[in-house]
Amino acid sequence: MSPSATTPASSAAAFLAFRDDLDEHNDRRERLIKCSRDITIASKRVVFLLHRIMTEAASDGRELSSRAAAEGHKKLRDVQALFANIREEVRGDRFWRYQHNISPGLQEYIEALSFAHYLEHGTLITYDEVHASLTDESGSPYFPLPVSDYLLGVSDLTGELMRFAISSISKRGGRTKASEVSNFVRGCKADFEGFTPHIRDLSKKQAVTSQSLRKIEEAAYAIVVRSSEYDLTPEQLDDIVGQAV
Amino acid sequence: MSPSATTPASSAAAFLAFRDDLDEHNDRRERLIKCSRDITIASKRVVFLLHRIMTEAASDGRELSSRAAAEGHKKLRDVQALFANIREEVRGDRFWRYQHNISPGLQEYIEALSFAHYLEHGTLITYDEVHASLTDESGSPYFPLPVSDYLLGVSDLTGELMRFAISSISKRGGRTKASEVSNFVRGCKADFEGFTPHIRDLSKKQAVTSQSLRKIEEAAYAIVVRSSEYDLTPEQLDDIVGQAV
Amino acid sequence: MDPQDLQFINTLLDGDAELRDKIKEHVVDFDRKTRTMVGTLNKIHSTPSSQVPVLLDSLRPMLLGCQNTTAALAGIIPPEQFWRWKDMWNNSLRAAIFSAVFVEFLATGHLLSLAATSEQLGVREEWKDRFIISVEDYLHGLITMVNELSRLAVNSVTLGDFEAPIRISLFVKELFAGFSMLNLKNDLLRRRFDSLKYDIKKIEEVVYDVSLRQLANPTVTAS
Amino acid sequence: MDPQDLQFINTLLDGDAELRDKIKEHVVDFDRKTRTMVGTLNKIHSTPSSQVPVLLDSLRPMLLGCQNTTAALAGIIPPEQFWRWKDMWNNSLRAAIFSAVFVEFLATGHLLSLAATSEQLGVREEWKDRFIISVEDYLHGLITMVNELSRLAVNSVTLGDFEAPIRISLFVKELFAGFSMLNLKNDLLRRRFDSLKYDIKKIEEVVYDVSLRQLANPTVTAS
Amino acid sequence: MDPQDLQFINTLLDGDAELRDKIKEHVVDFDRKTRTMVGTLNKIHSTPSSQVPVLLDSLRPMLLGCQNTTAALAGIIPPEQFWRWKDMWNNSLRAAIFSAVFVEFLATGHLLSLAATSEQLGVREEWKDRFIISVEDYLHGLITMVNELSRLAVNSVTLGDFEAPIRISLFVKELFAGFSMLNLKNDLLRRRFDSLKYDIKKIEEVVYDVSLRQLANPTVTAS
Amino acid sequence: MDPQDLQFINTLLDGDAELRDKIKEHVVDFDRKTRTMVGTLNKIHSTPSSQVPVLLDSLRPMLLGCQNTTAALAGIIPPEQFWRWKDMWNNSLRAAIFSAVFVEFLATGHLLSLAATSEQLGVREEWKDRFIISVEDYLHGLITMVNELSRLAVNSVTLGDFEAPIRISLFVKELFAGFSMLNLKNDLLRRRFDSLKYDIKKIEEVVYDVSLRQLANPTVTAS
Amino acid sequence: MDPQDLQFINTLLDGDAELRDKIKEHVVDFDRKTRTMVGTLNKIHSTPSSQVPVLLDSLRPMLLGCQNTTAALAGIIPPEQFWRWKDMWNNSLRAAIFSAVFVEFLATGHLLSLAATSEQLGVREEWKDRFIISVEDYLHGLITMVNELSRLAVNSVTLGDFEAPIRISLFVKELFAGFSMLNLKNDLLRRRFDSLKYDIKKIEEVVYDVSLRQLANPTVTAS
Amino acid sequence: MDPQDLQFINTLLDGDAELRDKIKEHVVDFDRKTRTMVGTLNKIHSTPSSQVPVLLDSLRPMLLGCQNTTAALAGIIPPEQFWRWKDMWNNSLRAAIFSAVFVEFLATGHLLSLAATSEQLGVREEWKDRFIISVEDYLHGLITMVNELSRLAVNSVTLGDFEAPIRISLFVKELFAGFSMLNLKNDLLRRRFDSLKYDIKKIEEVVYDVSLRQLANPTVTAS
Ligand SMILES: [Mn+2]
Ligand SMILES: [Mn+2]
Repeated sequence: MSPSATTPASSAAAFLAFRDDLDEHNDRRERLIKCSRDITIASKRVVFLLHRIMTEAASDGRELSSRAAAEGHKKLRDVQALFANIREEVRGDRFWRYQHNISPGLQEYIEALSFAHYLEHGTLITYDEVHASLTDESGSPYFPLPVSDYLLGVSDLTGELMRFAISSISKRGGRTKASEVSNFVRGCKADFEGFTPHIRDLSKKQAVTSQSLRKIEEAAYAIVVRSSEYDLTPEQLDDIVGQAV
Repeated sequence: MSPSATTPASSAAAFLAFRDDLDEHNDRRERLIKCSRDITIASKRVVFLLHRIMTEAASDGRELSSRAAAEGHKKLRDVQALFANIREEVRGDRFWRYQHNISPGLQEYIEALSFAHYLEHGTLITYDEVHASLTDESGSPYFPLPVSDYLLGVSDLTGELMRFAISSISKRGGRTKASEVSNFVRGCKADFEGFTPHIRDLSKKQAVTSQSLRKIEEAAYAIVVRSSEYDLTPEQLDDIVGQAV
Repeated sequence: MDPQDLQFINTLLDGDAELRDKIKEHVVDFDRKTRTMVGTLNKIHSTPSSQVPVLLDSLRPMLLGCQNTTAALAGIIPPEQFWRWKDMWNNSLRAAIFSAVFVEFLATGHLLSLAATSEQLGVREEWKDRFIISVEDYLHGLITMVNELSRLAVNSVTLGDFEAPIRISLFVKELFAGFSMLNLKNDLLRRRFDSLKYDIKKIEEVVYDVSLRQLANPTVTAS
Repeated sequence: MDPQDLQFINTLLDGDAELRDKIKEHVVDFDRKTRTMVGTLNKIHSTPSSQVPVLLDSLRPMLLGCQNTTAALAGIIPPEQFWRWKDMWNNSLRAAIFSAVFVEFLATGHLLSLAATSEQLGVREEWKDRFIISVEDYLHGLITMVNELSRLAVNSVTLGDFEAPIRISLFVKELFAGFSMLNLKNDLLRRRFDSLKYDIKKIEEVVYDVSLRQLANPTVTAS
Repeated sequence: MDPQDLQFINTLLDGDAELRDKIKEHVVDFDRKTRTMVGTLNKIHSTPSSQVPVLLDSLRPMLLGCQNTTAALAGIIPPEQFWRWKDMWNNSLRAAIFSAVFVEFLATGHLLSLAATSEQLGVREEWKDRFIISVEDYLHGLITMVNELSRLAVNSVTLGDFEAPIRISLFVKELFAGFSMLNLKNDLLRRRFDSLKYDIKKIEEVVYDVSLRQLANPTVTAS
Repeated sequence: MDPQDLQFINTLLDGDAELRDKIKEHVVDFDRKTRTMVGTLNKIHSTPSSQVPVLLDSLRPMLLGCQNTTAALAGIIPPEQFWRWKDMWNNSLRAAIFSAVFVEFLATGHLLSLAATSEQLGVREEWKDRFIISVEDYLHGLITMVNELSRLAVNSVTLGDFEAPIRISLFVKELFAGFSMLNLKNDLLRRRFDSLKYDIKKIEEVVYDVSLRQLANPTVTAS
Repeated sequence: MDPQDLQFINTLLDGDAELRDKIKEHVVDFDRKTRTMVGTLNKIHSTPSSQVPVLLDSLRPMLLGCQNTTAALAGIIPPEQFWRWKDMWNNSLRAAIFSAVFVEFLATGHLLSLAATSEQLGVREEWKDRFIISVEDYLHGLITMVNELSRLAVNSVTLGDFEAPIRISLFVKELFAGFSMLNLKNDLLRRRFDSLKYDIKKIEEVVYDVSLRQLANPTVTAS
Repeated sequence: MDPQDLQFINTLLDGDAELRDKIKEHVVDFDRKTRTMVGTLNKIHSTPSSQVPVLLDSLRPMLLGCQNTTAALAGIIPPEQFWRWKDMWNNSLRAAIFSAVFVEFLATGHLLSLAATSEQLGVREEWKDRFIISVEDYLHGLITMVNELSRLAVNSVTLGDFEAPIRISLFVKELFAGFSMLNLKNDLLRRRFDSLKYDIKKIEEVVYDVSLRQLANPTVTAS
């Protein structure tokens, strides 16, 4: 064994290759973090847009929901374009390497998408529907959709639905809406409960969902208590108040 | 007082203006955060570059330091260009509004710059010198330099100097280097102590500096203990070992 | 550390510390002023309509008094350092804004605009690099007003004024529509905006109660 | 939630859970194997030079045995999901890499390259979307080796081998030069790289001591 | 280390590890069972009074199913080691206790005693050195029930049942009075108990709402 | 360490430890007493007006019993060390203060002053260097009373007493106005005081509900 | 709450509280005893070899004194509740175990087995359902001994004993090899065991220093 | 609220606030003084033995300067309120104590007693109800000194003084033995005391290094 046998030249070359590998990895990570932040911001704005449209005065609630969903989906296409942009960056196995850097944006996107979907259909968007929204024209997905991101993203929907229920409860027809949302959120909470042992952080989101549910329930309660004092239907009450104002 | 007197039209217009104001603010904040991250990464790479050059084998320590500083300063010019880019974003009072978004990158830059400066001059870069590095050709600064960022940035220098001292201590002449660094860091610690009541988080950095100082002191101690056993100067010891290997 | 630089930094830090102390003094004073105003405004909840003008008259000089503070602050804040120090007086300023917009609503039923609020608190256009009322502070002031309005809707009924809740309801709904236009981050403003929905709900309930009672007891309104 | 989707997600989660359990089994086994290897390698510190080949011979079948584990893992990891699961075996794999590179150094004085390490652990080129040795894992293995080499420098002198520290010193210095070329984040690898400097310092001290003693007592080396 | 002693120690350690794995299996199963029960009980908040019996009927076999788990655990826990392992199933057991006492209240309006709860969950007198329901666990179950009852008071009104809140109020107040007489040292239990006052306040507000509007008469129902 | 100095230090440390143990004993007892009082006072929420005097009569001997504790503490606290140890009984003392002021309000409708509270709890003027009721503790007691009064406003309506909320409202508003004139620092007390606005809002809503339904006439009662 | 059930629960809670207090008393005493032993053992670091037997003689009665404590604890712990309470004396017991095994090593150079340690501390076979020395506690005691042995290796050289480090090195290496064969799951124990490598490294460096200077001959002493 | 009582309470609160501000001023000044002392003492680590007296001479007037602060504090603290406010100057006082005891050790090699420390800092016997140095503060000061002494042991060798570590070692061991005999209940103090063993270990290693190399003889110096 001689010292020269450690072949210094080749080891220096190896380390240079390692440096390139690590630098490339860090640069890519950084680009994806930035992209995730952009997606987060854009998705949050879609959520605000949906709330905004839903609080507009309108005679027909259904028409409002459809318009909100349509405008929301339109804006979400810009977000989808951001995902299309990183497609190459996360091709193949790289997606899983950078998953936790992309997750925050992906979950915010799913939250916004599921809100628009709920307004349009009154149902929870399915896993496949979310995944389908992140595919190119030929239907091939930009990357795998982690179940955890799907569940954590749609869990956040319950918070937005609480806001939606509280602000629409005193509008005409808002009582029915609140009771629909209440049942929907109660169902989400029950369905997600079984997933909590599998998904890290889902139980924290479930706690938030419980709080939101309680708020919706108490709002619905207030309506019932008030209308029970008189022998009138909610709609009749609405009409009477409409005259007074 | 009539309900119509609340002038709905103008209030809607006002809120639209508020929306633009808030959106513009958030967008700018986001751009600056991204820029700060880029600056952080680039500055950290300069620190690695400086360490890398300083660990090269060389007969003349001074020549090595000069070369490291020169290459460091060259790379730092790219970082300075990033600061020049955000000049308009933080013009006037805006700088202070976004200061805590820019601080992380600014401090990392000051750390790298002060390291290059120390290698070149063996002294602590002054506040004015740091500020001068962030000015255009005509000498007008890109933005005010917060004293806190200056102090927190140069505080981090002690950690890098510890790494530098430990890795150079067993090189020829490294003993002198270690003792210089030890005195320098001891001086920094003493000088900064008076600023701790004024600067948030500086006392945490001082704790790290204390640890670094202790590590340098123990390294210097080990050298002295060993050379004291024989009646030889450090240089003679170096020569003897040089023959053995 | 270069002794001269050490000296220089110490001078900078001492200057900052001195400025902070000066600002603090004004903020303590500002805080005292706004606490008195808010305390006085709190009486609105037990003041019959007829006495409201008197109450408002007592508030106007206090509002005017805030102009001294804003002028004093504008006088000591170095140019272009407004955002550096503003956290120190955030709470007091928001309380002053609340007082101004609340007084205006009580007096005229109108929303005091940001520009008019600035004017009332003596904030001058030419200070814009030293002292402004930011959009965020103004919005906080508005939300505080809505919080109080939901209490006022309840208490005005107790005091026998059955019209007030309806006026309040219309005013607050419009404000809410304005707020809905904003894109908020997950920050304090958004949390307070969420809470605003409960105020609106409460006001609606009062309007409801009153409308139904009037229907049942037409004589109530008359009395 | 749509019952069909509920079912579908449950199937996905059950599949993941099942896979995780399977991987865990292999990891427990991998962990047991690498603990035995590391424990055996630990004997190097009290093994005289003459007995080293015997010790290394006993390690080679163990290294070979790791190929079963890597093959098993590669067999169950779905394509392109390597990075999804790799945290589970990080520690074991790094211990195996350490064992491989340490054995190579002890046997030949050479640095086992990343490619050669992969080969020794049975990691095949064609698995590259299911199982690879990442640069990070390889570097962790190298640092662990340096940690052991500083101990070995000390202990080989105790065992009367005064040449080993010098060989170790040259080898480690070159590795250090390689590491210095990297840009590391403030992560575990950087912290471990910092600690490596102390190992180098210790080795230098031993070289120092030995050189000076040999000068004083030339007969020591001869014995 | 003496080989025999080493052997002895390893046997003990391996035995513990094996037992832990076995317990874990049962706990995972217990957890699944109690999650299903709690999920089903959650439906009470949207179930009209008339449908409650059906809901309770669906829960009884699940409660019965818990007896398998307690029997299994009692079968594998060594007599003197109950307290060593019980943290592993604390959460599941408390959820089961909650389910048992909640079902009883919903069915009969009465409080299921500790002894009766043990019996329902199949915990036998003769296991008292291997598996018991501790007082702490029972009290945790009761507190969870009170948390749910405050929600139920609200939701039963929404479902049109104005008498339920009054029954709930009386039951909870009696329970709370009982609790107040206990010497709770356990920190977590004491904190959860202290938080019950918010639930009681909520229930009182519901009773207030229905009695104010003469939707139900608390004094009549109470008698 | 000089043996004599060591001895001296140990004597001091042992003295402190002994004193702490003695105080702890009294605090455990004080805690038991105040828990019973607070528990008994809790019955007020379901006690019809006619039975209140009986309830209050049962509380007076308990309040008197606290005098033993304050005397015992005053007897063992070294003159200059009151503030050193007072954190140990803060909670119990505040509960006792709350009980005293609440009983007074229920009996007479008046606010028990700080001096009168001290007297009721047996705190003597001549102990002022060893045991006092600090302003902070008194104010904490008052705030707790307001918390309870908002609950009582709700529950008295349930019990059919429609006048009580109006009395409570007037009392609390006067108290709140007094509080508003104090210079509270930004500490726990300030935060608890700020939270009082929720209690006031709740009481106002009860008064609103009652007066809307003309179950009582606020203006009449007020006079 | 049923009064009988309440009574029953309170009896259980009070019984637990009483037992906890009793155990605490013994633990305070145990703690005092073990602190004295550990303090006395600390003198070993400045005791010349010749005085070690005297030091050990002074420790034996203290070790014997621990038997009172273990007997007292065994006397009050209910048979099936050993694991419920054992955390209360963990630290003291581990300090006692450390003292016993360290004394044995200093006196004979041998490792005291778990059974012999139990015997020395008066733990009787027939208590096995009430009071045992668990494997974990024994291993913690051994690890603490190794921590002290690395200090002793250093200090014995200072005291002029150049053979001791070599004896210590051999003893510790054998112990470490034994430990390596255990399946440690316990996190804290595993972490403390992993940290032993620093102690071993330190001891190796002392042996290196001594043998480099030929102050002792490791190979000769080993035989 | 009774206006007189309100007035009384406000006077108390304002008095406290004023006192707090006054104390704060003195504490800021005390802090500045002790920071300078500690900073100056820090130079000991690079001061050759011959220059130590000069360094100590520069410290004595600073220590004397602390007497102004203690006198000022004693002058404004009301007799019975020492313990109420002392947390405000804890850190500065402990730094002053550390400085006093460290200077004494450096000058004479002896431990400054608690009484002597009080005297040096100008704390007078007759203030004992207004301002004392508590045992805890004194012990904190001593622990800080030991922390510095372990650094000094290292740095004095670097400066070529091989005897200093031995003196330090003897001093610290005696101090540690004294500490071990105290009944420390205070958690922070106990934790800091426990951490001293790392300082002692470090000092022992320095003594080992110099005695192994026969640079100094511990046994000779010790006598
Ligand atoms: Mn959201
Ligand atoms: Mn750094």
